[in-house]
Amino acid sequence: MKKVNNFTWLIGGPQGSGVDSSANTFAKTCASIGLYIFGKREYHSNIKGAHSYYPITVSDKPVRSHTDSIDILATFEKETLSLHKENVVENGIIIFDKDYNVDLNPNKYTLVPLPFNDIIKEAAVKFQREKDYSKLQIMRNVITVAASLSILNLDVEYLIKTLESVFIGRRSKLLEINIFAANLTYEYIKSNSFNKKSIYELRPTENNENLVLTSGTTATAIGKIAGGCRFQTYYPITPASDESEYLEAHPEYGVVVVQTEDEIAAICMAIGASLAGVRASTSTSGPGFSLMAEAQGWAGINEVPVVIFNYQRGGPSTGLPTRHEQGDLEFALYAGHSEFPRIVLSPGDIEESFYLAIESFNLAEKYQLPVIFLSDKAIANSIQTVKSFNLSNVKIERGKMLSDQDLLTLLEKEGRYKRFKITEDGISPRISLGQGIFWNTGDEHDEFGHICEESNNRTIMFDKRMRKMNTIIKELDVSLKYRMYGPENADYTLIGWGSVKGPILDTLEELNKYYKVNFLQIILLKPFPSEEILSLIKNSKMLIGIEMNYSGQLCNLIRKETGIKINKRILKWNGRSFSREEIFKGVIDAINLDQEKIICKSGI
Amino acid sequence: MKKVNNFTWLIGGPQGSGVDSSANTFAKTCASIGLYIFGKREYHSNIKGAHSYYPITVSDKPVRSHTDSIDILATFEKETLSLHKENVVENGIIIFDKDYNVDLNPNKYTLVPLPFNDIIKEAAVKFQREKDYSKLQIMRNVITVAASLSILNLDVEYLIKTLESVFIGRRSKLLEINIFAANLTYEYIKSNSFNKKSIYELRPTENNENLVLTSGTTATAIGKIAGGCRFQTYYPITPASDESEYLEAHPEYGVVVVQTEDEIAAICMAIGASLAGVRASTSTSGPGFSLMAEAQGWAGINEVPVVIFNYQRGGPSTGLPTRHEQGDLEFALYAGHSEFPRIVLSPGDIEESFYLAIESFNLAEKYQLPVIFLSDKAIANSIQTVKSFNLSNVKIERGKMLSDQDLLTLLEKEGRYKRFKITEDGISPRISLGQGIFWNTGDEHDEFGHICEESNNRTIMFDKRMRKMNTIIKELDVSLKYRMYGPENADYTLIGWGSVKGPILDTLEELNKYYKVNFLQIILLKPFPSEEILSLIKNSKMLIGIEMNYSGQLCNLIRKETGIKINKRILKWNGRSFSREEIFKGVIDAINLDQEKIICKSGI
Amino acid sequence: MAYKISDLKTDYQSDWCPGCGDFGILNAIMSALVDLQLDLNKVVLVSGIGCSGKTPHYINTSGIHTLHGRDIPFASGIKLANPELTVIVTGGDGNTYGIGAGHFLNAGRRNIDITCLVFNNGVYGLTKGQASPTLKLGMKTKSLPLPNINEAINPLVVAISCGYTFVARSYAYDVKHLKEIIKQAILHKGLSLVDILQPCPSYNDIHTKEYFEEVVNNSKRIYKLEETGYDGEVKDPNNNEEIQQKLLQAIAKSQEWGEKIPIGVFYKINLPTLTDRLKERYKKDINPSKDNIEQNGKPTTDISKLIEEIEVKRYIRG
Amino acid sequence: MAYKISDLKTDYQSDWCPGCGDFGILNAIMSALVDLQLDLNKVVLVSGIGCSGKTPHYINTSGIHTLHGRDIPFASGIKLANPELTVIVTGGDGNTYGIGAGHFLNAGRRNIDITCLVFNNGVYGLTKGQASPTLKLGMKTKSLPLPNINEAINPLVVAISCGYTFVARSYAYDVKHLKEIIKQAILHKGLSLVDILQPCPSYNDIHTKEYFEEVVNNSKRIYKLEETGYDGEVKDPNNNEEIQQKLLQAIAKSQEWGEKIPIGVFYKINLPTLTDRLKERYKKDINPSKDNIEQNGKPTTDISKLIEEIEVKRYIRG
Ligand SMILES: Cc1ncc(C[n+]2csc(CCOP(=O)(O)OP(=O)(O)O)c2C)c(N)n1
Ligand SMILES: Cc1ncc(C[n+]2csc(CCOP(=O)(O)OP(=O)(O)O)c2C)c(N)n1
Ligand code: SF4
Ligand code: SF4
Ligand SMILES: [Mg+2]
Ligand SMILES: [Mg+2]
Repeated sequence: MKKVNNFTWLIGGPQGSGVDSSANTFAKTCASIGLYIFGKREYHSNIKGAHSYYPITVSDKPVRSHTDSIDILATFEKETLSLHKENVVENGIIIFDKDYNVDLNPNKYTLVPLPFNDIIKEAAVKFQREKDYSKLQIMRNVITVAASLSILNLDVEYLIKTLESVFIGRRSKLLEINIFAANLTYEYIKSNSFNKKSIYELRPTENNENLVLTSGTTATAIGKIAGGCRFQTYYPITPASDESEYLEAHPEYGVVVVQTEDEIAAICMAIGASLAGVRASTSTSGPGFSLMAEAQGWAGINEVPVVIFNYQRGGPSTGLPTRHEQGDLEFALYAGHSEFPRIVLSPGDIEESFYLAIESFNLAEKYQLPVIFLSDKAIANSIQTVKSFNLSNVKIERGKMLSDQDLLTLLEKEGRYKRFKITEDGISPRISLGQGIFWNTGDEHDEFGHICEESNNRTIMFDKRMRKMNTIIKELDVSLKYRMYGPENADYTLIGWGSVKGPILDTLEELNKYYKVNFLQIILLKPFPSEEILSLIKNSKMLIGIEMNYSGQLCNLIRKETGIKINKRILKWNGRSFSREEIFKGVIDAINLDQEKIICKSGI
Repeated sequence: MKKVNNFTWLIGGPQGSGVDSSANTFAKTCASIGLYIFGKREYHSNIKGAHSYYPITVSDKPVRSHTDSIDILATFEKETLSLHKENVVENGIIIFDKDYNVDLNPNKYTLVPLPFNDIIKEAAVKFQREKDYSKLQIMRNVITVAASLSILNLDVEYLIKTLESVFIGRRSKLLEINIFAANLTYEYIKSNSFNKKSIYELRPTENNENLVLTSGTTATAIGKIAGGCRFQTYYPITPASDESEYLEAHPEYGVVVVQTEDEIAAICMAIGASLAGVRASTSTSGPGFSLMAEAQGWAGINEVPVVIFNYQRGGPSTGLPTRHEQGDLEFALYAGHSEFPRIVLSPGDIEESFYLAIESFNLAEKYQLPVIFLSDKAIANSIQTVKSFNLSNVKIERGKMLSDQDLLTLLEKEGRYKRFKITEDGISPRISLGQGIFWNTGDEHDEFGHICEESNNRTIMFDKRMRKMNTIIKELDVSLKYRMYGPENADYTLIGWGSVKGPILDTLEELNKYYKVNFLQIILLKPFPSEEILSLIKNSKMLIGIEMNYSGQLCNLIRKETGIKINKRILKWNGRSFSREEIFKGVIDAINLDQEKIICKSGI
Repeated sequence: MAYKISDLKTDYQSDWCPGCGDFGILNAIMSALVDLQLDLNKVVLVSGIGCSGKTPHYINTSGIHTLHGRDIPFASGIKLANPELTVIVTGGDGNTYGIGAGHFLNAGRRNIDITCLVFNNGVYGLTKGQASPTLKLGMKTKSLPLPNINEAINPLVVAISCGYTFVARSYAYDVKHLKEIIKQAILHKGLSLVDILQPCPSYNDIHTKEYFEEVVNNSKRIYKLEETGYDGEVKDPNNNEEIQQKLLQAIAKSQEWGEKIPIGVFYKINLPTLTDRLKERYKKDINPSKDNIEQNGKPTTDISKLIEEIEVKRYIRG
Repeated sequence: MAYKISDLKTDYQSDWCPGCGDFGILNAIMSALVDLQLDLNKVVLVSGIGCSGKTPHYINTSGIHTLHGRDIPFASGIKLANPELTVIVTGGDGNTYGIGAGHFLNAGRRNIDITCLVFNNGVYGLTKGQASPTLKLGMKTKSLPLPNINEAINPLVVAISCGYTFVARSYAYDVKHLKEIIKQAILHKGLSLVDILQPCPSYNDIHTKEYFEEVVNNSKRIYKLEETGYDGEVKDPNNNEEIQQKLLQAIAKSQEWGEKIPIGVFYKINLPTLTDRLKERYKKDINPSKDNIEQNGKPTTDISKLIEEIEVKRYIRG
């Protein structure tokens, strides 16, 4: 019996050789027949030559994570073959260059040697581009994809449709030759009956759900545009800059994007723009975020709404610039000397990135403070089919921002405008530069915003600011604090944040065949919803923290906030996100082994 | 009956008018008769004109803190009088300018109106400096001090000795006229019998303990010199720069002091110097420390010994630049993205600053990591009589630093030098630039220090580094972790860190008249000695956290590390350090009131 | 009704030292505003940290007292977000040429229409007189324990070579001259630097009023470029030869320091500002602060085109 | 025995793109070292972050690959701590003139004896080709979605005006010229800048090998100053007039960019380094790394004089 519409396909190759676009082509084609996709980009901090790879998991049900095991390994060069073949399942398919002398067990795998050079040559001749032969080697990509789809028995028309949507603009002149090569490949596969040998198959479905196929940075960028962000600063850094470049490439939405000289300028400019009444943000990763510590304090003491998007990557320092980690939580909670109000929140996946991006600006403006949006590389660089974004339930809330009319009324009543008026909820009416006169200073200040060192003012003004943290906990909707998945009264509760959500959700059903397990995803990390979390976890038989960092930072935070020690931790810090298998085995081990830490290590 | 040798004297005046030197003169004179001194400098972020004041507490027993109540208020201008008179005790002495029209109750206070102008005029005439009359107004200081000492019945010779030690160098030409003014003042006081009315008196004692009278920045600077620090960088900032300027002014010790263009350069240069084998440090306060977050991670991943002295002051942002706070603890624990090994420790007073400064370099080199020395404004700017510094028990330990001979032996044995050799304790043999060849990189690296993205290397190398944290907890002497004062099995345990030590110790005896109270001072804040602290506090009837910050950061840390929630907190964040009275009342209230937070607010 | 200097004063008490040059600068700024009669709601003073950084608190327009060295980035964000505002930066020499040097230099590349006034007193005033980047090697002010061990930089040359389109120097105690220069700088469309020689009587006993105003060879040490026929303005910004000539002339002139010290406009050129360039890129006027992003709490931005780009399209087998 | 280029290669695999100008620079550095035969234990390469930042890993001397933009401060600390070391910095143009601009500028004030090689490719290479501070306004490299919206800065002028005592430009593919310039820069006692025109075939399709080597008006666009009789060296560092003349000449020359692009030494002067100045201040040679701070674990520094200064003296009533 064939396995239909459920498998993991992986392509690899040197950076810059077209691996990403192959993966996208494959993913798009599978999506176009109604399937769900999750793809994970894995690459070096290098421009050309180092090994990169891209597994695409395909399913007829929603899918949110990658698998370690590979059903179809599609390679066109040796390194990928040698690095990844160990992960191919029994009876899995391996596509490789027939000119390579490989030592693969034909009883274990379905081997598909491909005549890459012949196909490219034939295409070159046909299109009279023999002299471009070495340039045309890039077609190894399309050939690999075509071979895969052909083996999977999907009609070539689907691939051609995708190619038509991909080879546009200045690349459109390459469409014909690619289609030609794809057809040749299809013929080769069919004529050698490789499709018959395959235990996997793709079959168009009836599924007509309204989906988008996108990455975390793109989803976040679109969320920003929808949410009214009109000023974005950045300094180039992986993996954050993709988001800014997306905004830059869409000037028609009027977002002013400034590439600054460093991240300090980036956050300071964004704060400046916010003072002028504009929703403003900056996007960065660890090293840049570290440079923003001082200015966060300034925004805090001056109660300026600004959203900082930190796409976590492997640290510390330059670390693993293109790899994944959730290592910045503790730092984000306390970045900058002394104390000031701020919000730290984290989306669990690409879809949440869109909505939480919008919500972040609402929170920043309502509570007049910096909001730190902690995304990560696994969200940023993965692609996924998610429900199309829908604004019908989205609100834009600007909080106590005064209109010119409001300001007039206030001035009539109170005489002078006080930017830092002491209020019960800690939030003062806010105006923008250009509307009226006010002062800001990084020094402690009086209600007008003038420097004030007087000791009582200090006690009161500090408390006024910090009071906002209680207001937030009181007012915020629970859906912005945490989400619970799985059975309500489970024996085992998994706890995580950020991108661990995907592999956990993809394992939960299977786990529940053995144990009663649910999953608590924390979204709001500061102010921490301590009481709510405490009441959710205090009766659990076992709590299992799952985090992509060395020490289990969320677990530590939970202990600080609730007193509860999470004694089981599934941790990973090798730069590669959790696979579904790791979560499954990790949870089973956590439940059964007398071991505090389960350390996961999969990934190349 | 006279109160002998125990009182608080306070002088105040506009910044730049000589308040600090008056206070020093008074303190030095009292110390010279065998008494103990604690003086607290309180001033605005301003160069000239704003109100500053300086209480000196004098005692025949060691004294480590200031009092809110003032026994002798010595003023020469109106602002000080009006601001501070409320704090003068009954029967206290108030010295003021007789030309001011003041409304003071002569039944409550001993009033001493002084003819400042007459005395200055007489001196001007005598020294033929009538034209300098306005310049000579600076002598109001010496007159105030002289009046105070005279009222206290101390022979003028002691004052003259002090003046002789103070008016040296380019100021020596002012000695004569100051002595003259002092004598005139003495005569005036005696002839009006003010000394008879005073209930306070100074009497020379037999005490001959070997003491120094010094400030926190000076003690730290001398510690650095003794500890072998030979490279110091800084960017001007209050209150840290005093320490660097002390080093700069003593070139004979060969410490290269570099004033950099910013704090980022400061820490990077210090790290560079350390790589060349030199004990190196940088000193700063909150805003500068915030800018150092990124480079701390670099030092962490490259295992470079470097000591960062952070003199905490009022934050966030520019905050209260010249005022006190212990607000940077949580930030210091996690500064910089992701995780890396580091030590955070905090001295409790001026004396500990000296010894811990030395020890910090030992720890940095033994464990090859950044050490954060968290001092604060109250330590930096206070003066105190402390036991003279003694190096007989001081060791210099450079850890696994290889001599040229060691290196040769190693190379013979192992072929190549591996800077990041994997070892059991996490610490690798270390050489300096110039000794042999090695590499460093902020990227994850292999044992040689070359960039390495390989996933297993990552798991192992990260763990190797972090392992040092366990090694530290295992190896460190308990005296570097915490200190316990007071009865062993107390019902009530006060917990604090940094400069709260002084006022707590000064109150402990009195408190123990009512309750069985002891005090746990935490010195090592990271890695946290969790088990030891847990066993010390778990049986206490009540734990009372005392901190100079808004939320009780150490209390939160203790909960994170031990699970124990400290339900009583005495907190203060108005920029002025705890007084002895506040601690006393705070503890009594904490014990008796049903109130989680006791918020203190004293100080002008 | 026109406003007067007295209308511009706040009730926040000044705490500069007696005799500080900052008072002259404060006066000149207020006088310039009075002359220009700009809408005070639309004027923003942005400062760094230092004695100089306190300036905005003394003037009755909005004042953003930022971080040490970061005033220019804050100001840039403000101006880009609302180009209708007049944005004036008041920074110290340590602030702008020391810790802020990276921003100072790179701001030139953008030519945003803001005016940077740098209070150049040769010292870090508010931290008690350490040497600033404009104090020359070997100088020992009264605040230094030993002579300055670092060379000075020349901020005018840096500004000219990094794209500032208006580069001038003035002097704190010549309020009239300074006022006129500030007015020109504000009216100039583009990034202006006015380096202001500012005596700090508390710490710098070298660059004093007496020093700057000393008569050397029959005339004051400080002299005005405009009185010597010097013309720093590029008349035709498309004429590369003229640009080169004026640029080199300005650099040569700004090397002059010693017996004579020139003040005035060293260099001026009209070039598109970043806002102009954005307008070209976006094909419309750009004022983000005027964008209506919501109506009755609903987002007004139509993102359907963006969604379409990533939408999964289904193909029926044909 | 003399070492050869092959001895200088590490087994760390290079991962620059094929045809990258960085290979030429790497060769030139190694050739310069071979020519100079410096003790390899005493040579330290310090780099920032970027493609350029990887250089030290390929050379068999100590290599400190630091943070983005911070290579100059690290290098300064190393050299001050041990003046016997030869310290060479390899930074990118984004690294040094962008995020590192504040250090780049202020380093001039110290004139520490280090050599800064800047790999100037007009782009942020390792982050995929965004415009760097040396890319001119309106240029659209293949990596940019829209033309560059910022002006470029001129790093040579900045260096000259901020105190660099050796300022040169060279070209990555002219390994021989570059090697000679690097040798001169290393041998120069003081702070040197060598701005290296470095084609980045992956992202910058404007400043290519073809562009730089194109024949314009019968000769290559790139030409050598030394072949035109240009002499940038100040012969008498006490002659202020000569300094001014050479300085302005250098600035004028460094403005030349377009049909012709000069390479070579623009400016050179011998002035005391910071280590020299420290020697004067401390009245002895300063090499902190040679200080013996302990003997058998006991501190060797005698602090009794410092303690005496703060000691409480008791006076017996006389
Ligand atoms: C990041 C940071 N570092 C240091 C300081 C301390 N600081 C306050 S004012 C000042 C110097 C100001 O000098 P300058 O910019 O020349 O201004 P001036 O006081 O001379 O007007 C410094 C270094 C700070 N506020 N922030
Ligand atoms: C603080 C910080 N911000 C951003 C980055 C990301 N980053 C890595 S390389 C690079 C650009 C390098 O450009 P350049 O200095 O010109 O060197 P090149 O790659 O062109 O040689 C950037 C911005 C970083 N590592 N650190
Ligand atoms: S320290 Fe100098 S600059 Fe600051 S206020 Fe006083 S005189 Fe002015
Ligand atoms: S991106 Fe450019 S600079 Fe970087 S290695 Fe490739 S060609 Fe060289
Ligand atoms: Mg200054
Ligand atoms: Mg570059």
